[in-house]
Amino acid sequence: MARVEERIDAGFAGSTAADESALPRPRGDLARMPWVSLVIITVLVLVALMAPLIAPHSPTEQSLPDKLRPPAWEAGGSTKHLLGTDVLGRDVLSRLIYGARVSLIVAAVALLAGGGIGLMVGIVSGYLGGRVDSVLMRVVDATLTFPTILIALLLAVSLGQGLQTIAIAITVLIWARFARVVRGEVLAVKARDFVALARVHGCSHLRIMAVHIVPNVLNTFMVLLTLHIGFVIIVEASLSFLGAGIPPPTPSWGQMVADGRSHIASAWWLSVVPGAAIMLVVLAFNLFGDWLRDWLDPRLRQV
Amino acid sequence: MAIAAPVVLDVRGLRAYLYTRWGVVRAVDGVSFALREGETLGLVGESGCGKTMTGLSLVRLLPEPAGRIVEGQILLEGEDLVTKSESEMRHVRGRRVSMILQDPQTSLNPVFTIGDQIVEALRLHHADGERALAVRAEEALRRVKVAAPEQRMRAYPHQMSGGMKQRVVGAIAVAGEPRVLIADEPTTALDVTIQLQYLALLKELQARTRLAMLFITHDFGIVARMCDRVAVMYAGRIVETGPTRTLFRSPRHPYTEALMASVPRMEGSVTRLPSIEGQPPPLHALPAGCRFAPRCAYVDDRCRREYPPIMPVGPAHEAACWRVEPSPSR
Amino acid sequence: MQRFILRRLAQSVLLLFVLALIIFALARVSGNPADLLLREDATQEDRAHLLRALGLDRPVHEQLYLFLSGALRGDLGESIRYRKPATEVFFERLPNTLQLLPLAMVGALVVAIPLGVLAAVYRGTIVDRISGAVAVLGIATPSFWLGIVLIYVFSIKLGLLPSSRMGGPSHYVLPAITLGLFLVAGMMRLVRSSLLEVMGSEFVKLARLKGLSQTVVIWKHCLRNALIPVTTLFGVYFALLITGAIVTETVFAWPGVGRLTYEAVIFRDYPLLQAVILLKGIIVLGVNLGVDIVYAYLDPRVRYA
Amino acid sequence: MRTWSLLALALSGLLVAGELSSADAAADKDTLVIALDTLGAQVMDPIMDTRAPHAHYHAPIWDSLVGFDLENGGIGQGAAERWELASDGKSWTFYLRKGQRFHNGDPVTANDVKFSLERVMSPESISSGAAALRRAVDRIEVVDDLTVRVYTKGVIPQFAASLSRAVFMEGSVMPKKYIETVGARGFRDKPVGSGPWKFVRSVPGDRIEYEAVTYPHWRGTPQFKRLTLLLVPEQSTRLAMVRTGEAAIASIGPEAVKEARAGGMKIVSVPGTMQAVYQFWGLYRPEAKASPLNDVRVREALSLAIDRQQIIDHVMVKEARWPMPFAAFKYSSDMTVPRWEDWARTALRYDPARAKQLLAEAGHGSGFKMTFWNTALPGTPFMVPIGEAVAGFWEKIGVKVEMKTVEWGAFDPMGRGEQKGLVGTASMYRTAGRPEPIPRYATTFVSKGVQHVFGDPQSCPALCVDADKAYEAIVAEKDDAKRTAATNRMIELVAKSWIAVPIVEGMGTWAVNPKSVGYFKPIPGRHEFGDVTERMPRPEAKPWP
Repeated sequence: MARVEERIDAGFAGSTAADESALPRPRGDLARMPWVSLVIITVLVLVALMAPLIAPHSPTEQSLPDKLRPPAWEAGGSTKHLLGTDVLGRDVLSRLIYGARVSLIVAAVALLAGGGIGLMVGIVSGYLGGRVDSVLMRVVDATLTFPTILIALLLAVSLGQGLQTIAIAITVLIWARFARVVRGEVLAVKARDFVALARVHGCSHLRIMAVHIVPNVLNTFMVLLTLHIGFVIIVEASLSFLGAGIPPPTPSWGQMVADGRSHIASAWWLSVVPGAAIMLVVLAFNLFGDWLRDWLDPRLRQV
Repeated sequence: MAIAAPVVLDVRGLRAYLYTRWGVVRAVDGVSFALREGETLGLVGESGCGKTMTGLSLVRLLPEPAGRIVEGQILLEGEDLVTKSESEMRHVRGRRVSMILQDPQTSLNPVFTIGDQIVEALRLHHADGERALAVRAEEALRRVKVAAPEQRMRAYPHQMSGGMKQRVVGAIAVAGEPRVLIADEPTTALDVTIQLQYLALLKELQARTRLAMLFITHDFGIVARMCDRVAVMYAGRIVETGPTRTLFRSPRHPYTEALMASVPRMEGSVTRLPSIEGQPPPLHALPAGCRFAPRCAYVDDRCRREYPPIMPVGPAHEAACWRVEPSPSR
Repeated sequence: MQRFILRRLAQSVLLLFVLALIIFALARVSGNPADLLLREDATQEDRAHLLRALGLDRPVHEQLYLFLSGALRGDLGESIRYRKPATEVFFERLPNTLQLLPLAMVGALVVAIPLGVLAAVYRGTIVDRISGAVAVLGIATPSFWLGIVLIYVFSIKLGLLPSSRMGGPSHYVLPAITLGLFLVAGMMRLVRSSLLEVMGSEFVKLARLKGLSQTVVIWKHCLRNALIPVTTLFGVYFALLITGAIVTETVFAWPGVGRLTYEAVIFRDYPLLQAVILLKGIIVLGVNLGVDIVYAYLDPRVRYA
Repeated sequence: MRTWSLLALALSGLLVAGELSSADAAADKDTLVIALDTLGAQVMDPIMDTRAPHAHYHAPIWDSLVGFDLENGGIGQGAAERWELASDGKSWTFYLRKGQRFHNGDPVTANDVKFSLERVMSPESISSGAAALRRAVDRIEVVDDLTVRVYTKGVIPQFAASLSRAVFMEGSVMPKKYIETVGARGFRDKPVGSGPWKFVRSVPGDRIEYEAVTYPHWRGTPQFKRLTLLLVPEQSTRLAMVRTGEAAIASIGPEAVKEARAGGMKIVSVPGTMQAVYQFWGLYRPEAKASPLNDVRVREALSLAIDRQQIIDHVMVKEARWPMPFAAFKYSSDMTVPRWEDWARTALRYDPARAKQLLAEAGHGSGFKMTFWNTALPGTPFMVPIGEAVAGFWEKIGVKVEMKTVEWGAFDPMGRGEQKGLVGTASMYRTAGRPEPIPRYATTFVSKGVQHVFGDPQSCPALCVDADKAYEAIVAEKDDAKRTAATNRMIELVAKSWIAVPIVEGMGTWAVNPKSVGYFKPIPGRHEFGDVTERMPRPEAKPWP
């Protein structure tokens, strides 16, 4: 049954610990980096970092008279607001730029916290095995059965909505996914001889975990990080839809899409612009993650 | 061995390369040999010398999309397999050329019964009904000496021992009465006693169907018992071929010589077995000249510059080495 | 096989007990239902009366004891808002959700498997990249936004499909797509990776050696093996869908348990919230167990393990 | 491939099941379909639902003892034709209409009214007005079949009004004999009332279906054969249903008005359904002593800084009106409406210059920091954008606003007890559209009230004492003229304090498909249409202007 576990986790992370004789890689096409994804990701990070410099207006500056103005290229649009304005006359482009910062912060905090915990639990559980492993894995299963949105909702209503609440909620959910996949990897790495060799040389458990296990598990961890950035942004958007997202006045993509949903016909850009931004970013991170997984896939290292 | 038996498979200047991220792997770099009906040719060499790839090239099953046959001919009873289309090759595989793989554990589909997998092979060659095919399958199992074939038909691969599974694979391989059987180290995964039984079984199958067999192995004991003739491969090329007895007694190529020296002898005292220093060259970065040069005791600068063509050195005995004086070929 | 099922049941009971404690605490932390039921100008005395009527005036540990002892007897208390047994409210709505989930899953499979096979067979080429991108679209679009756009296009603009609510089969199309799409990426990736792994194994070579065509080898021999992990994922996806259903059921006014869970949170309806979480937990664990058994059926190696 | 056949089987089975489940009632012409954002607890029993705005699914089935003034909102004739206050002011006598019948044929008598009022006051009832009724009612006496007298504890001028759905829903008339025979559970499963619509069925979380009565009804004989209330939580979905004709009417917020008009739908706005206000909490407390908000000039400046017309035009898309004083509406009783309309025009004007000047006078010319809790009560989500606009205006005159947007369920408890988190802060709030303002003043300004923003019984500064005295003067006053003067005094007191300030008078907004239902007028102040459905004409009978 364990063998299947690995395959399921592989499904999530996609990194297969297949047997060695699998197909060698054709040269050329896959070696190419996913340039498109990389460009999108770097643009996103730059925009988020330099938000105050490049945003034409402050994200919360209202001017009610020119509310719901369409993007510049449409009739009635003005170059003052390239991507139009929202119900309170705030500049959509500026909110998008500042929203990038919010989304990245939430993703960074949640992934580092959640990922970090997951990594540690995964390594300890995978390496020690035995009762520790089964107890930890039962806790992981319990967390996985807990509904994502519900935990975030409950935390939002009890701790109060905000960046930190969403980050905590996502951390509570993500660590289980990381732990499970990392454990699978650790089991695979532990089976390799060099770990036994290290034990023979009298290395302490801690040293083995740090020196031998972690580097080998790191690439899967990296892949998981990229794949889950999309997950975080989508959870934030769904929470905003349910009214437990990041509260005004902080601009966030999820909230913009949620608020814009009742203007689909009359002011399409309110939800289409942030929606497209979310889609683009999630797509970029996922494709980058997929490429990273194939590139780091152990199978590909030897011919 | 009657020399007059017709050539079933004639491989001429076969080159099969693998295109990978680290450059072109010249797995099979100009291999030529002939295989006669009822004869067993041993293809011998260290692992990584390209012998498995040679076998796979014959049935056009090089790993996609990396592997490609770039040059040479594979004449099966006069027809060149290299130029055949995939659908044409489908009619060749199993009917005229078949193959037994190394690891029985993974050669059978774990989720289908043994019966299903044999019948599937038979259905391609006989237009009988299911009932008749099942009978044929049981007959095939009996022929490879599998006990109680009726129960075995319904069993799953993981319920059978390695030896039994390899017999089933054998049964499948000969189901279509092929003209050529390629056995890629079929017994390496088996323990010794089962090994001998399996080899005897192959011999018996060959005798009954007159099929030509290409036996790929690195085990000289098996070569001595099974093969009529031997071809020694090194770094993607055949360096020496000849009758088994001749090569064992008087190898002419330094590599074959070294290999023969490292085989433990029953008679005489055995001190330290001599081994060959160094490593075979990586197939994607092959040196110019003779590829064994770096490890050859008799190397001179000509060996390093120029690759020696294969030259006759005795009756049906050839070697590719500058040291070899040409002797009257047959 | 029996020992395996018993062990799993024991674990599940322990899991549910932990789940019950967590949700009991988390619900109370989120506030008090009385505050949502009282009018703005209700006095403290009104609040006390309401708390008494709802049985919330008892000390917490007593409430916990009542809840747990009740749960053992299958009585999960009465919903504060609906004023009837929480289990009754849940099972009234459950069929609506269960009618939608299989469609969403089958829909996701129908899209994910071909994409996965294409990506595996033409691995590394443009086809692999494109099918990856198409699959990822499922994750990349927030499901509520997708739902609303689908309604706008298919029912308002084109008038082909009803905009929402339950009804004839045409009512199932849009919700199933919205619910199922975000599964496609995970499924497709799993089909791709497990197919790649299977394609590398020896028996595939043997199948080709028999003279079978590439398609037969892929679709019969490989896919059968590759689908095993996908079925085991049904359990995980079933749990994902039940939570994902909250958003879809809200957009399509689908009176399912997803929507019920959201209401229970917003109205702090403790008994209903506790009942919904526990019953959903039982269903998810049950489905996981069922899937593992189906898995054993699919993979003979496991059946006789 | 066994797995495939299994999956295909499941798929086809479900589709067939789907087909049989429920006929698609939306398309036919004889059914009036209304899409709502909530069906409350969806329990067919007047004593079981607590939020007044959720009464729209009880209203069709049950009549209320006191009814509506259909033209300008407020109270009017109901199941009781008339009622009078005894000379000593301690009892009210209600005279029922003749010939009223319950849906199961039983006649409506005074015994039913006594039974109904007592049932509302029973411990089992959780309807939010029950507590007020328990405090007010001493005993109930059946005089004859059509007359019932209620003795109150002390003089309660608004007692009769509180039995009208214009105020709360505790006046529902329930069938005594029927409930006593089938019991509470039976009553909830097959409810019976005396209203113009009979109960058909209730699908939890989805819909409630009614059928028109076949005899003429004093509230109006329904033009449609069937009425269906649908629960559609997502506003854009409700909008879509009205555009495709699956629903005739859908409740929407102001932000969707532009969208609705773009889709060719008519907009019906119910005037005076609520008032969006902001108020300051616990300024009298020692912790808030140093806060600049303690200076009335600063508070007035904050009101002058808000451009209410822009909020009405842009945030509320013209679906709102200039507000009256706190909790006062055009249909309010016991106050001189014209006087306060003029006051509202001048005092609540937009005058940023004066605002800055007042701030300078108070020594806060360079601005100051304050916390502003932005929240929206159930049913009026547009309070949050209004709060954001108000914060925006305050920022423009130099006030640094730290805005905290909180979900209502988390905010409401903070306003009770010692209000720890709210002292010295401002927050959005709401007053519901009720004919009498005074009970709402009691909640917020009287020291014993729940919010007690002027002061609590332990520390009650001058303003708090004046407010308590003004309130006592109103409550015990039988004479209308004196009570009106006292009410004006109370309103002036609160208005001048600038502690609780109205922003805009909100309206209930509905999108209507002119091809599904004819022109109708809503009842001012009543957001829901529970008491309007019986007067909605067919589209061909009364086309929209």
